[in-house]
Amino acid sequence: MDFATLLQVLDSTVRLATPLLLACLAGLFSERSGVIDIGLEGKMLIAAFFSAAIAALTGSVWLGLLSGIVSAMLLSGLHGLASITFRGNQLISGVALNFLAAGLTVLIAQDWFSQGGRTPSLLEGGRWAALTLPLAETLRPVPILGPIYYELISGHSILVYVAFLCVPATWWILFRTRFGLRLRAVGEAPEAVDTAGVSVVALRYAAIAICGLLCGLAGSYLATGLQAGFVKDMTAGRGYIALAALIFAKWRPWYALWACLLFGLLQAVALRYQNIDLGGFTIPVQFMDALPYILTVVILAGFVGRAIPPRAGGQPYVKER
Amino acid sequence: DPALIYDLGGKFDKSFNEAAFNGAERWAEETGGSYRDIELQSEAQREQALRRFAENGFNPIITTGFSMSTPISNVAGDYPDTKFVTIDGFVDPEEFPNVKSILFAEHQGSYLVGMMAAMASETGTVSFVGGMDIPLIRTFACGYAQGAKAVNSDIEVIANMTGTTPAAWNDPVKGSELTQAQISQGSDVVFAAAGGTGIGVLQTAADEGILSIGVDSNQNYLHPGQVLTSMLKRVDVAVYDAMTAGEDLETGVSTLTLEDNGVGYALDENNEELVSEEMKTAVDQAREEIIAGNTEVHDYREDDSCPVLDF
Amino acid sequence: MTDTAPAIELKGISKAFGPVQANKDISIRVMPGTIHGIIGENGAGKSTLMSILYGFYKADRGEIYVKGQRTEIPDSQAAIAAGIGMVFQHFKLVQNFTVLENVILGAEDGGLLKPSLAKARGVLKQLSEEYGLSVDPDTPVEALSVGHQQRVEILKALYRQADILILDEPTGVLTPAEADHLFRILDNLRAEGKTIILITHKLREIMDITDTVSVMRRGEMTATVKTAETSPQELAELMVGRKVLLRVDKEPAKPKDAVLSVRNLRHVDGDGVERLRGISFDLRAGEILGLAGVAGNGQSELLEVLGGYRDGEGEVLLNGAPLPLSGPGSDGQARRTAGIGHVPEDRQREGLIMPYTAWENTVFGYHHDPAIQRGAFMNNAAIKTEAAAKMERFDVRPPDPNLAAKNFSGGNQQKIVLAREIERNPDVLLIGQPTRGVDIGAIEFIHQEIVRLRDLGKAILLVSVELDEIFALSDRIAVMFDGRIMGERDPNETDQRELGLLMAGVTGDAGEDPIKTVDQSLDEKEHRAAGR
Amino acid sequence: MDKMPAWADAVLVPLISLLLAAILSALVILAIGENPIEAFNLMVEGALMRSAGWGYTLYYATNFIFTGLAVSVAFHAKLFNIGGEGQATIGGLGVALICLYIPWPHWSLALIGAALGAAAFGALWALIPAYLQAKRGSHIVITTIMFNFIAAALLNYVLVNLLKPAGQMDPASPIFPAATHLPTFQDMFATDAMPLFRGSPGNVTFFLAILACFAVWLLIWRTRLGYEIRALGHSESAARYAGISPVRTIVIAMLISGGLAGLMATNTAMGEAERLVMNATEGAGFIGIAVALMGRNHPIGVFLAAILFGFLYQGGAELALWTNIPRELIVVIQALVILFTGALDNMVRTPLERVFVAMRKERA
Ligand SMILES: Nc1ncnc2c1ncn2[C@@H]1O[C@H](COP(=O)(O)OP(=O)(O)OP(=O)(O)O)[C@@H](O)[C@H]1O
Ligand SMILES: Nc1ncnc2c1ncn2[C@@H]1O[C@H](COP(=O)(O)OP(=O)(O)OP(=O)(O)O)[C@@H](O)[C@H]1O
Ligand SMILES: [Mg+2]
Ligand SMILES: [Mg+2]
Repeated sequence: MDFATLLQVLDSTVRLATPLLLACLAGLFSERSGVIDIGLEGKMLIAAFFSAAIAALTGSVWLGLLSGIVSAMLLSGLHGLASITFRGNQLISGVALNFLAAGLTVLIAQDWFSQGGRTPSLLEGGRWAALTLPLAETLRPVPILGPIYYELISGHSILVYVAFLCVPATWWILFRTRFGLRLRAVGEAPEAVDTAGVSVVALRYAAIAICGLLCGLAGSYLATGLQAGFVKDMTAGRGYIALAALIFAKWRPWYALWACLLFGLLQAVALRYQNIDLGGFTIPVQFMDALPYILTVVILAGFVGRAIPPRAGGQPYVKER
Repeated sequence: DPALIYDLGGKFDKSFNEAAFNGAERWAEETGGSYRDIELQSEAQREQALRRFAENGFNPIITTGFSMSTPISNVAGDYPDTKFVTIDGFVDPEEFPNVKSILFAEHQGSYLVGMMAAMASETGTVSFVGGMDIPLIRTFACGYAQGAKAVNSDIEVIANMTGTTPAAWNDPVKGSELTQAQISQGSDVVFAAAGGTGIGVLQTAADEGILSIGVDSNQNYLHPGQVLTSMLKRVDVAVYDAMTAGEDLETGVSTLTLEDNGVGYALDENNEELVSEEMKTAVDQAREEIIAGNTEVHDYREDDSCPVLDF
Repeated sequence: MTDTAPAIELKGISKAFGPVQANKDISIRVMPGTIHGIIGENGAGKSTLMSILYGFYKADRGEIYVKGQRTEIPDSQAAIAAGIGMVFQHFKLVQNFTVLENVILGAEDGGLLKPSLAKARGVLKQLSEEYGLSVDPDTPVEALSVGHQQRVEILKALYRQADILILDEPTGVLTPAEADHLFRILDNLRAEGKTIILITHKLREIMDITDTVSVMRRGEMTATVKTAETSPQELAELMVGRKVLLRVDKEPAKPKDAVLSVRNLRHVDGDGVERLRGISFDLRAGEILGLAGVAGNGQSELLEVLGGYRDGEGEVLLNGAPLPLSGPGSDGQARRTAGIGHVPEDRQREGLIMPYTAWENTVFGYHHDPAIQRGAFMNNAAIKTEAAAKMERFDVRPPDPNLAAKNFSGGNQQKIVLAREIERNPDVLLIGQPTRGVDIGAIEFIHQEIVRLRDLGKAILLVSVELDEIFALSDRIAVMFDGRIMGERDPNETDQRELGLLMAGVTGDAGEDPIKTVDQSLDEKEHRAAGR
Repeated sequence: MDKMPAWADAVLVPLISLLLAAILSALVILAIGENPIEAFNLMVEGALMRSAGWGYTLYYATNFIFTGLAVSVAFHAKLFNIGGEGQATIGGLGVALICLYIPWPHWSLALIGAALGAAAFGALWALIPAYLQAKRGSHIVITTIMFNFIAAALLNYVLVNLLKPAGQMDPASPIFPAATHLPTFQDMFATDAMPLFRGSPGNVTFFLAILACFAVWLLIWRTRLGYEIRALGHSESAARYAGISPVRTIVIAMLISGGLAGLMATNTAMGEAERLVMNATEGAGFIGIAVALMGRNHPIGVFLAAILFGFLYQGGAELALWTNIPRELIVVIQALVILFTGALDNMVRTPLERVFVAMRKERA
């Protein structure tokens, strides 16, 4: 593989890792607070739809983003209602929300646009434009570093940079602020938080709201950054891969970055090469497709370092039986 | 009344199914007739839709996509008075006399756009993004490569397929990534024969400033001035003709070729700047040659191989 | 001083959990600068009442006055603001947080952690000097011993400047020496003018340290008296509602050969901590061997290894034949087949399947018995008939085999477990906490059944946190500390004091200061725990 | 005392939840500008008023019975198996191999063979998640989700590279030999005078599903294994105390669960398509969750809930055929049913419990 190709693959890794990263951090906030979220997929999907739909109707990608975020946060709220307020099963709620998003997006898309469950293709203004970072052109001729800066680092849409900035931000919030301390505590021992005079419910709703926000960004990036419009089921399992990355990352922000980049790379490679020939032995593309899932199972099995989830994860906080 | 069943890609795929829809609309407009249509969403629905339409007296029942041929052969015997049409599919006419199979000479049309691609290319590399990896799509790719090589025997033709399952018809993200990869390999004209996936291909080509070639429908309007042309597959004509013939539709197998304008390339105000006189002359001449039988375009399906391209 | 307002006054507090009335119209006053004791049987509603005061639960009815002011306490925040701190029976700590993080949680000053942590570090240092509450602020809580975890809880309350401190059964998990240390701290706090409410089951503690004491029974407050004006006997009577006689009539044991021989038994738990460190003893037919010890020193694990609940290493012979201690044939069913019955310590978590009916529970663990099968299926009709008979004999009320186990009261649940295990006539019966949370009447019955089984020539190994019970039933007493048997005593030739020292890991060498030794051995224990 | 009588728990709560889901669905239909009552009539008309409609309804129901039972058997052991989808996918592979490579003399024998193959393959696919859960505590929800994706990739590979006949376009196995084709309801019940179930895919596996219901009932409430599975589900600590090996029981329960999910493939691959196609499961594994939740994990409940969902599916297909309501409406309804009967259960239950406690207090 020559340098240019390598750059191309890495470039596409960055693009493909971005929605994963946003969703993964979304899951991180939620699960760190003790609310398991297998509904990342659904939230991304609904955000993708609304950001594309509103962007198509108004021509403004920013309005699209806003409505994507709002819609994802609404789904988050529903998840909160089920799993925090009514102390239902968080897994079941997540499954239900994924279906809800899968159905509603097509239903509404069909009702609004009659294009078989997709939105019209977005034009300029309805999509995130690529940003050219300062000096990109100037530095381009510099050997090695120039192309890296020009091809790999510059030239993405703003959400990509936002996503990557979210990593240190998440770390800082989690480990350097009061909110972070409480958030981590509520996912480990909600009764300790409660008896310390802090509302478990409010904390968890806050976490879930952040989760919705980040899923909104992820969805918006999918439909209006990576693509130019919404198509049915366009998240295509990314929510689950994000979940897998979260486990891979042991619920930590920096690890999440590496996990998402790894899974992004796997996707980039699988996209680019149908079957990979390793001299006499061919890796079928289906194997590459399945690799993130296989890796997750291996991690879960504890063969590569054990992932210990937040202790109170998945359990509703019940004081009175 | 006639009925129309779209394949999983959906009515508005801007390509194959949409061409069928356009044909039906034209028929409805011109004759004032009405028809019923449905977009399939699941495998089990295929037979069900055929049966329900047949039971309710719709005739003929027109279907798009090769996946419908198996269900049609399951159903056709039960409704001998109903005529079924499978576009892109093949059902044995001996066994089921009430079925019409419509096929296209995709290799011929692809040959023409391949020539145009080679003439438009400045880098000497052109590329192809296919949908699902099936012989039909390989036929497109092979025709395209033959056309390109006919213009410039040194030209590099890159061909990639999106996937091996029907999901490959609807994966614009992957289409876009494949296009990026091809651009990095030097391609400056990309031909997408990939259904909904092609939207992503054309989009990326436009974003990255290279030329693209649409498929099935006229897709020139999607990115005016950036789509070199579209390889037309006149599904709309097939549907229009079938609807017009109505219950008297002649069954059997027919293949639509360059000769009967079943395939071709699109020229309109959106790409007139891009298609030079010289290009047009060359392509039209090649068309005549093919029709006349002087130029032989190899059909991949004949022997599952392509003389100028490895898959 | 009589005109000062009470630090705490509760008026007419009621609280129901679904159908269970945990508190009924309770009123209580606690004067500032005093230690007020609350006693009552299990389930009497003590914890519930205090949790209401701390805003953890919301009362259905009733009013709370703090320092004379009517105060609404809808949540713990309000309680903290009113100067109330609480150390719960089950600690409320974040296990993987450091001591410091646990202390500031909820009491941070401002959005960023750094200043809070720095400030807390200083305050903790000062508090530990003032009250002798030393803990390393940077150790994760999960690496601390129970005693030290409790200190963290107290520090949490003091850090929030609580002047009213509630402690719910603080000594249940402590050795006598640790308890003494705690009481010295409480004394100090009282001297500072703080008000303390102390929940305990131990009459001795009440008599030793409190100024006033309230007694609860079945959700009601039955009396509040000055400690100086009452006696343990009177309190016990108030607690259970009738005269108490904790004496079991039994013949001296006539032990025969050893049925169960345990040699050098070891057990390492899931966290890698060695819970049993070489246990050896013989259990003879026709005797009751009582195992005393502070909770957490390996008694439970010993029962569970013998009962097949956990794996172990070492040698165990049943009637001369070795028992597998891990791998196939070492589970609870194999033990039962071999003739070892097991009444677990926690009937609700282990002994019973709560949603199962009583009849289903009467074969639990014996459900592979060929006698209750009909072909490939279980012979439910036969099991039901049999269950009804067992329930009759053990006076389970109501005697309805179709009722789910969760719908029986604690005492009756225990009878179902005992009926199941005793009626099988095992050679060896392992019994953990036979009367925990069981009323006096049932206790007598259960004790008689245990003795009757002994007199039938069965071997019985008894674990109980109630020293009184150990004394009343055992023919021999072994004391466990930190996974070892510290010594064995004849109940007629020892007393609670001596056992208490053994339980603290002190073998009784005259020269040593018992308390220091305890602290040392605890530190050692902690280091091991922290090192894993 | 229980807070609520058993009948209320088993019937009243799911019924109210269902009602809420129905009301919300009606609102959704209104919102997209269609008439919910007409839509409902159309669904009933298409799914229940014609024998062919029933043929479809029962065909779908057969799938859902299998997956519903699969989910509920796992639920009894407190395992949340959302891998029904993958297990059914791999079950299909079992069916295909057995039908294609063994020369069966008669469909009945083929059905037995294929059912065994489907169950074995499905069980095998559940084995790894089960083992990892039991031995290493890997969360079974996550592992089964992952295995759904892995199954899809595996089937994709097998169909495209190994099973697909040369020259065939769609990724599907060859048609199974005629001797393995199962009798449909039409074959069984239609006469010349009464052409019942014409063309509908309902087939003899429906009776296999009923048999499975009965077998699961026997298993759960009449056998030692069922006793142990339920005990483990209620309390792992108690189960271990009683010498019930959690590892063994988890693995067996999941094997049974996976086997039941796998059995679904006899219906789709053998009964309907008569070949193995990609994505034949079409989400039935997930619908099993809704079915099990609604059916309160009891085979009778599962059976009834499966029929309900079969009706929804067939009715939804009819809607898509004759109106502009996309079939995704069914996905929305399904989501609402899962949401209300599963996640928002307490929203319905808690007020009801209060009513019952209050009523009891009054009587006392
Ligand atoms: N969270 C809860 N939900 C339902 N019932 C509860 C809850 N907490 C306590 N109860 C019930 O309320 C009653 C009183 O319990 P409480 O814990 O107050 O007793 P206690 O006096 O502290 O007992 P112990 O000495 O065992 O600690 C018991 O019957 C108990 O089962
Ligand atoms: N968690 C619970 N769930 C449902 N019902 C309960 C629960 N706890 C207690 N009950 C009901 O409350 C009644 C009283 O229970 P409790 O355990 O307080 O009895 P008790 O009076 O202490 O009797 P005992 O002395 O036998 O323990 C029981 O009959 C039981 O039906
Ligand atoms: Mg208590
Ligand atoms: Mg009790």
